[in-house]
Amino acid sequence: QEYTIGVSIPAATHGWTGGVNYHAEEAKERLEALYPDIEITISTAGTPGEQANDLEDLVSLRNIDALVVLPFESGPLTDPVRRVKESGVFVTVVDRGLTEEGIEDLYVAGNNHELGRVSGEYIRERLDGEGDIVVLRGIPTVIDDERVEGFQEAIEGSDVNILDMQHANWNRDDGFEVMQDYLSRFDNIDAVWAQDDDIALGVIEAVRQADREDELFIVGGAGMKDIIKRVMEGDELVPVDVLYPPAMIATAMDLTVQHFVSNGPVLGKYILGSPLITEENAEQYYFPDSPF
Amino acid sequence: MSSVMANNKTADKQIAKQKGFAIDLKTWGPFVALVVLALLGVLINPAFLGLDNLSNMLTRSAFIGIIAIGATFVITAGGLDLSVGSMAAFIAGVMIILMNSLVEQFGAGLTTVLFGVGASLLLGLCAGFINGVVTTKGKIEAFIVTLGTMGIYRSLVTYLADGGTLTLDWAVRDIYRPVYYASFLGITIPVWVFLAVAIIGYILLNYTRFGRYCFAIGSNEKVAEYSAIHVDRIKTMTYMLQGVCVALATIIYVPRLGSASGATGVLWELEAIAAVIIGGTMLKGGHGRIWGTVVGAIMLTMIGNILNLTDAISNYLNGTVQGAIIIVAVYLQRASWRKTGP
Amino acid sequence: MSSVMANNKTADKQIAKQKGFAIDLKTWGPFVALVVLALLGVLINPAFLGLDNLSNMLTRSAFIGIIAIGATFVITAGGLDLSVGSMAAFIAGVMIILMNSLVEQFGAGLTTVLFGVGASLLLGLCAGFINGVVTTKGKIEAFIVTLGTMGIYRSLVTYLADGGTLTLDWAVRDIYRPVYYASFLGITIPVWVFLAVAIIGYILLNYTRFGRYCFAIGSNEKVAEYSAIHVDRIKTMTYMLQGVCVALATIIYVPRLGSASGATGVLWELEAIAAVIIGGTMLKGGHGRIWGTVVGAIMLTMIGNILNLTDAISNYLNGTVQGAIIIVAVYLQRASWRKTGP
Amino acid sequence: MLLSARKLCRSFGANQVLFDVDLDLQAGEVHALLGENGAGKSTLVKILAGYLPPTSGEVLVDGSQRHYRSSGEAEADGVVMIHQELALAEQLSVEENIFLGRELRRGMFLDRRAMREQSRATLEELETDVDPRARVKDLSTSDQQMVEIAKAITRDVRVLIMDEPTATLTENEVKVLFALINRLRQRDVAIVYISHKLREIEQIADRVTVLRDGYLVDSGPMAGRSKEELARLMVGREIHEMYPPRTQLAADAPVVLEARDIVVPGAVKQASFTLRRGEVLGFGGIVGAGRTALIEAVLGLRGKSAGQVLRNGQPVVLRNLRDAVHQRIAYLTEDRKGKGLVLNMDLRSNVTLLNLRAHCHPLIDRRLEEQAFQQAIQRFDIRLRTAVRTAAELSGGNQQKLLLAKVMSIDPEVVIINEPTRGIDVGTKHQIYHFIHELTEAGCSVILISSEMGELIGLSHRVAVMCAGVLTGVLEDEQINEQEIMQYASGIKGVGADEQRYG
Ligand SMILES: Nc1ncnc2c1ncn2[C@@H]1O[C@H](COP(=O)(O)OP(=O)(O)OP(=O)(O)O)[C@@H](O)[C@H]1O
Ligand SMILES: Nc1ncnc2c1ncn2[C@@H]1O[C@H](COP(=O)(O)OP(=O)(O)OP(=O)(O)O)[C@@H](O)[C@H]1O
Ligand SMILES: [Mg+2]
Ligand SMILES: [Mg+2]
Repeated sequence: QEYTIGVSIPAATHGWTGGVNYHAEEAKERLEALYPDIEITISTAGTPGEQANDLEDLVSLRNIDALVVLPFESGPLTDPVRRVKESGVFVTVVDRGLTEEGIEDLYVAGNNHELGRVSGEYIRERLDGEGDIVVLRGIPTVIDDERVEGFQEAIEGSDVNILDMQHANWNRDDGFEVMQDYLSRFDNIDAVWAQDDDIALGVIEAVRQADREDELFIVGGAGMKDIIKRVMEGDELVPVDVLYPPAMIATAMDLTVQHFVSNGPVLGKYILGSPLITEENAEQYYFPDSPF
Repeated sequence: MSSVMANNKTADKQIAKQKGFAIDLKTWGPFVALVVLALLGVLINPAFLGLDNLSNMLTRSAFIGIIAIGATFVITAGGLDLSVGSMAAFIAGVMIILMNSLVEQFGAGLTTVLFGVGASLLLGLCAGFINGVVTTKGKIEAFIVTLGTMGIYRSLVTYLADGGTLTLDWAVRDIYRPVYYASFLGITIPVWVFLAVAIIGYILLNYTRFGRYCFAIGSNEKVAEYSAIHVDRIKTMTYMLQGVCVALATIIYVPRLGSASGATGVLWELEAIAAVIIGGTMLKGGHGRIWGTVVGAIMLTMIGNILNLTDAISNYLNGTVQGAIIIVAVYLQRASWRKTGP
Repeated sequence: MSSVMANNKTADKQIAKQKGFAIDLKTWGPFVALVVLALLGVLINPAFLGLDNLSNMLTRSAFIGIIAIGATFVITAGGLDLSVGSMAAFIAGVMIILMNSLVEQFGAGLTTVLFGVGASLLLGLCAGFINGVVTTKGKIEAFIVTLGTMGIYRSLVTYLADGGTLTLDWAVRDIYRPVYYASFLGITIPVWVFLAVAIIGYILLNYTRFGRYCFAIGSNEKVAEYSAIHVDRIKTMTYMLQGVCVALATIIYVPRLGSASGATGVLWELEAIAAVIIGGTMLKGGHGRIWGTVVGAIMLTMIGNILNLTDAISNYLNGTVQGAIIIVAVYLQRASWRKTGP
Repeated sequence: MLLSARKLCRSFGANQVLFDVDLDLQAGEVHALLGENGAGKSTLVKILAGYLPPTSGEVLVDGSQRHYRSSGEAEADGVVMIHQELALAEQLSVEENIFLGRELRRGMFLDRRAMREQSRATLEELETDVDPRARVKDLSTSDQQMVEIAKAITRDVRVLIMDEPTATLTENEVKVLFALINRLRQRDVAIVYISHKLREIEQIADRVTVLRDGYLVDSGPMAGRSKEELARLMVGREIHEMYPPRTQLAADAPVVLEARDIVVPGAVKQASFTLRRGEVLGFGGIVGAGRTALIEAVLGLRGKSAGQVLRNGQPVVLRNLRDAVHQRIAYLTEDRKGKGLVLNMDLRSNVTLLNLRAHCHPLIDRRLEEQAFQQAIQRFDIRLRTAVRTAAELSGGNQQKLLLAKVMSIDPEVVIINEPTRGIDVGTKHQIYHFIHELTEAGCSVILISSEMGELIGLSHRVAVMCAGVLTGVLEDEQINEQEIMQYASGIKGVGADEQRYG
């Protein structure tokens, strides 16, 4: 019997989603080659509304048997995913959980709260619980919120002082500009939490320009190869990274395919951690061929 | 002497006949482009013609369509509104907050929803009024004013949502849900609303003084003023109408996704303006066509739908195909009537 | 009728002239607004006046500024170009790929960089040419054409980058880096380029036939045609000029972060157009001011800068403040010269 | 006294253009307002109709003082004005323009049928063929003028101000207009009539008021005044010899321009003509006969489906006006506002726009431009009574002169002028005729398209006449008279006459 699996992901509008796109395409090729009976179709959306459109189209035009969805945003896509589920499709949700429980058959979760917490703990530890830091946030969404929340919890009770937080929209240029302004505004910065590796790249350039590399260190997030390489090489400026792997989409696709080709059903929850990447373990997270 | 008149008249008639033909194709241009596009869809995948798919597509196009109908008025009267997308997000946000808070008082019933709907319309009206008044009384270019309010509404909704998402109470959502998903006579409610707005818009634009004044103002503000038309008032009214259209679109949007955030309605303004222009309205004002706009909106949705029909094209290239189709579609419809000219 | 309108206006102006400085204020309006904004900046945080900060700000404004100078020509001649942001991303992408592949042949030397720069200019020229020809020969509204090419370039760069980011070879980057970061006489290279482009643009617009023709075409295409002006050719040339400006902006942008992706240059088109209009150019064409555009671009960057210098305002409300400041700034400069009327 | 003005003054900036002007209008009279270009006629009537406020002085209607803040208020008093510069919304249809601002309604909705009926009736009264549904921008200027008139007379009018209504009309249309004016006069409507055509004034005016440089120089009944006297009052000097003698053509004068079998779809059928060195070739015909279409097709401004153009005997391809300019052919359009001048540009730039190359080396030399402009002012007698910034601020006649200056800036060998004296006062007209004479004396050739019979007869060596797209004939010597031209223009005589009558 043949199965069609629909994959719905956000369009590659910044580094991390770009990585998601890459891994999805790669998994598609790999799985289709492996299982001739499986057909995978990927659609990308630029907004939550578009993604809801894509879900409808996957059902009505492609007659999918399973859906792997990485929701643009949890709230808006809960109902559209539920409708897909109601039409009898096997549903795998990736990364951002729906706001209603029990819709999905399979949940492959990233953990944004965890990413924030791990980052916060590292900074707290590294600064010995005392110092001035700045935070560059992402696009104002739930993901950003959860990360910041986790971060704040981790540094709570210490003397780590957040000088200011601004949105840098997970974008290099914004990261660069916001950091430039932080550097002219604050005479002393001990650490930067950039939250995302795209932002971190911009921050690095701004710090380099101001010649203040020796004064501070930067913690990004996600696991972009450029940053991991720096970590691997023992860069003082970027001593660690916190993983939030875009490859989770591939994991989810693998598991979904397993559900159809293996004997037993694959159901439940697969939570991926957000481990700290350090000089010692960086090598195992380094994929030089990935675009991310 | 009388033979001269006769001569001239025949000449005129011939010219008129040619013109008549040209105008027909000019009017039908967008429809022709739509049909070509639909054929393309069927060729790529017969599922395109499935009832479900057609219904989904029309229902989707309702948001942009309704907003674009408002934009037709604004643009016809020589204005521009870039704020519609974020206005929609803002209205959706306020609506959700309001309904959520009313649940305690009125329960998750019709009253709550009606309050939400009312607030939405009122908000749209006010937002449009502000755009209009600042543009006309402040004598600031519409581009700047609405670019400003675009930023303002977008950030306000982010603020209201505290950076996250505002989600409608589940109970309310259940009774509100049919507004997007239910059908009447086999046609979904949003499509009915779209149709109603289009018909009202058509009548308003072509059969009332207001519509006529929009044309006159867009064509030449000074002449309009000399004809004792309250230019500022009419222009403000077009923005208010636009606001109401945005509110209507939001009212049928909210039950679909049941939430609002900073990402709601991003780029709707460009889509709406594109729909208007694809439909044959001129960006410089003075000429507007409601049916053209309707077709334009459907065409835009259809392009997205067609791209979902096939895997032949890399997802990364969606934008390329989309852009090319828009340009070619407009070219085809322009060309089809130009050929008949002299 | 328009003569009557003009009557009133000149009357105002002349009366104002008697009082002393109306026309001056019209010209200086954007500068006044800039100064007010700068004062606000100093009040909020004295660090604003730091040499580093001023230099950073000016350097940053160079991209948008250079692009906006090109846009001034396009808009003056009655056109519009929405594709500049994604064109920049696309050019940056191709440039990076090219330079990376040339490293093998030529090594990471000046040759490689020069090839990249040359390719960038060529690409900008071609992209502008395409926009221009499709608009003029295809007789399609500029809004549609450039909306289409905007989608096309954006998706092409995403495709080239395989959804990710294109990163410049580290070795090349090291020798290319000074183009953004180095200074000459205490002023960074991008600012010098900005200044040069502004001066050339000023001369081109005000002291050459090309510039004069842009004004004429933007005012009345028919008159231009009857004045033996090749309207289509000049309009196409404005788009090509815009393309070259985008290429120049890209050339100084790439060494900044050494990368390009689908997210590069998003919304630059709106910023560029806003800069042009803040500077006093009219969106309908026929009137353009290079210095106004320069000030507009700096003003936009300054607003962002000021917002980064304070935490008095919730981050979520940045957009609100930004929008409000833009509207008020334009209002002030418009008002400052209107006040002197009767 | 229906309407009177007392001591009206008006300044633009530091320059006063009206000085203590009085005017009295009685019901049922036609009051002619005369004056040179720039004398202040349009300014005066704009004040009366509420488009401009006076600097000082007052306007009385029915004896009580009025301070109009907008034209709408004046219209409520029954004071309606037909602008010298057309005030129509170009993209709207004729009927939409006629009823703009006071649409008829049934309930909430427009009563389109009633409006169309009434527009049609009014247009019929004006005996014009204009289709009420046609877009105004597709109409010829004369048809637009008729629409403008129709728009005015459908209002409740007690005082009708007409600012050069006949500048773009044909003789026939003028007759119709005069019949209409007579009917209005019987209905006790007061009419202010501005025109530079003294023959018309003689025919229709009851009283005249003459302005010179903003001062009222004479006012009184028309009876007992002659054209010549009026001309003298306006210009301040005697005008003899309206038309200069024709340049003697050498028998072997070479053909400098030839058009063969030009066909313009929908406008011109197979027309051919030749133009010789030193010659004035007139083009006659009623408006819409296709003269403009033919000439513009020759110049590459419109598409033609067949035909050939020869310059000095050599076939040339003129794809656009620049090609024509390279061939030293200059063209003055009949539509000075829509095609001639960039209204919101300053005067200098307008004058040099066509020949900007000559003022560049390689940058535009503002001083050279200024020089060229000063020369133009001299040569074409442009009167600048106020500090004018843009072309839109010039009086109608001075705009025409500015346009002439622009066109002549390329130093042409062949000059094609389309309605050159539209809206121009007698004195200047006289100058322009002499200017044409100078051109031909200097070896240039002129094509003169004109709806003014006198001009054609007085200046042309030959007159080509067109009728409904057919060039019916080219008249020479004693053939050139009013009757003959009319017969060719109406297709009674000449090529294709039969086919037209019976075909
Ligand atoms: N808005 C204005 N600004 C400056 N000067 C003006 C303005 N309007 C008119 N003028 C000047 O006022 C004078 C009178 O102009 P007006 O239009 O009344 O002349 P006119 O008698 O109607 O001439 P014509 O016969 O050429 O139409 C002219 O010198 C003109 O340049
Ligand atoms: N833009 C147009 N579209 C369609 N028909 C036109 C257009 N312009 C002119 N015509 C038609 O072409 C014919 C010739 O018009 P044209 O303006 O050349 O006449 P003309 O004899 O030159 O008049 P005038 O005396 O005003 O110069 C007319 O029948 C007119 O209706
Ligand atoms: Mg006048
Ligand atoms: Mg004509």
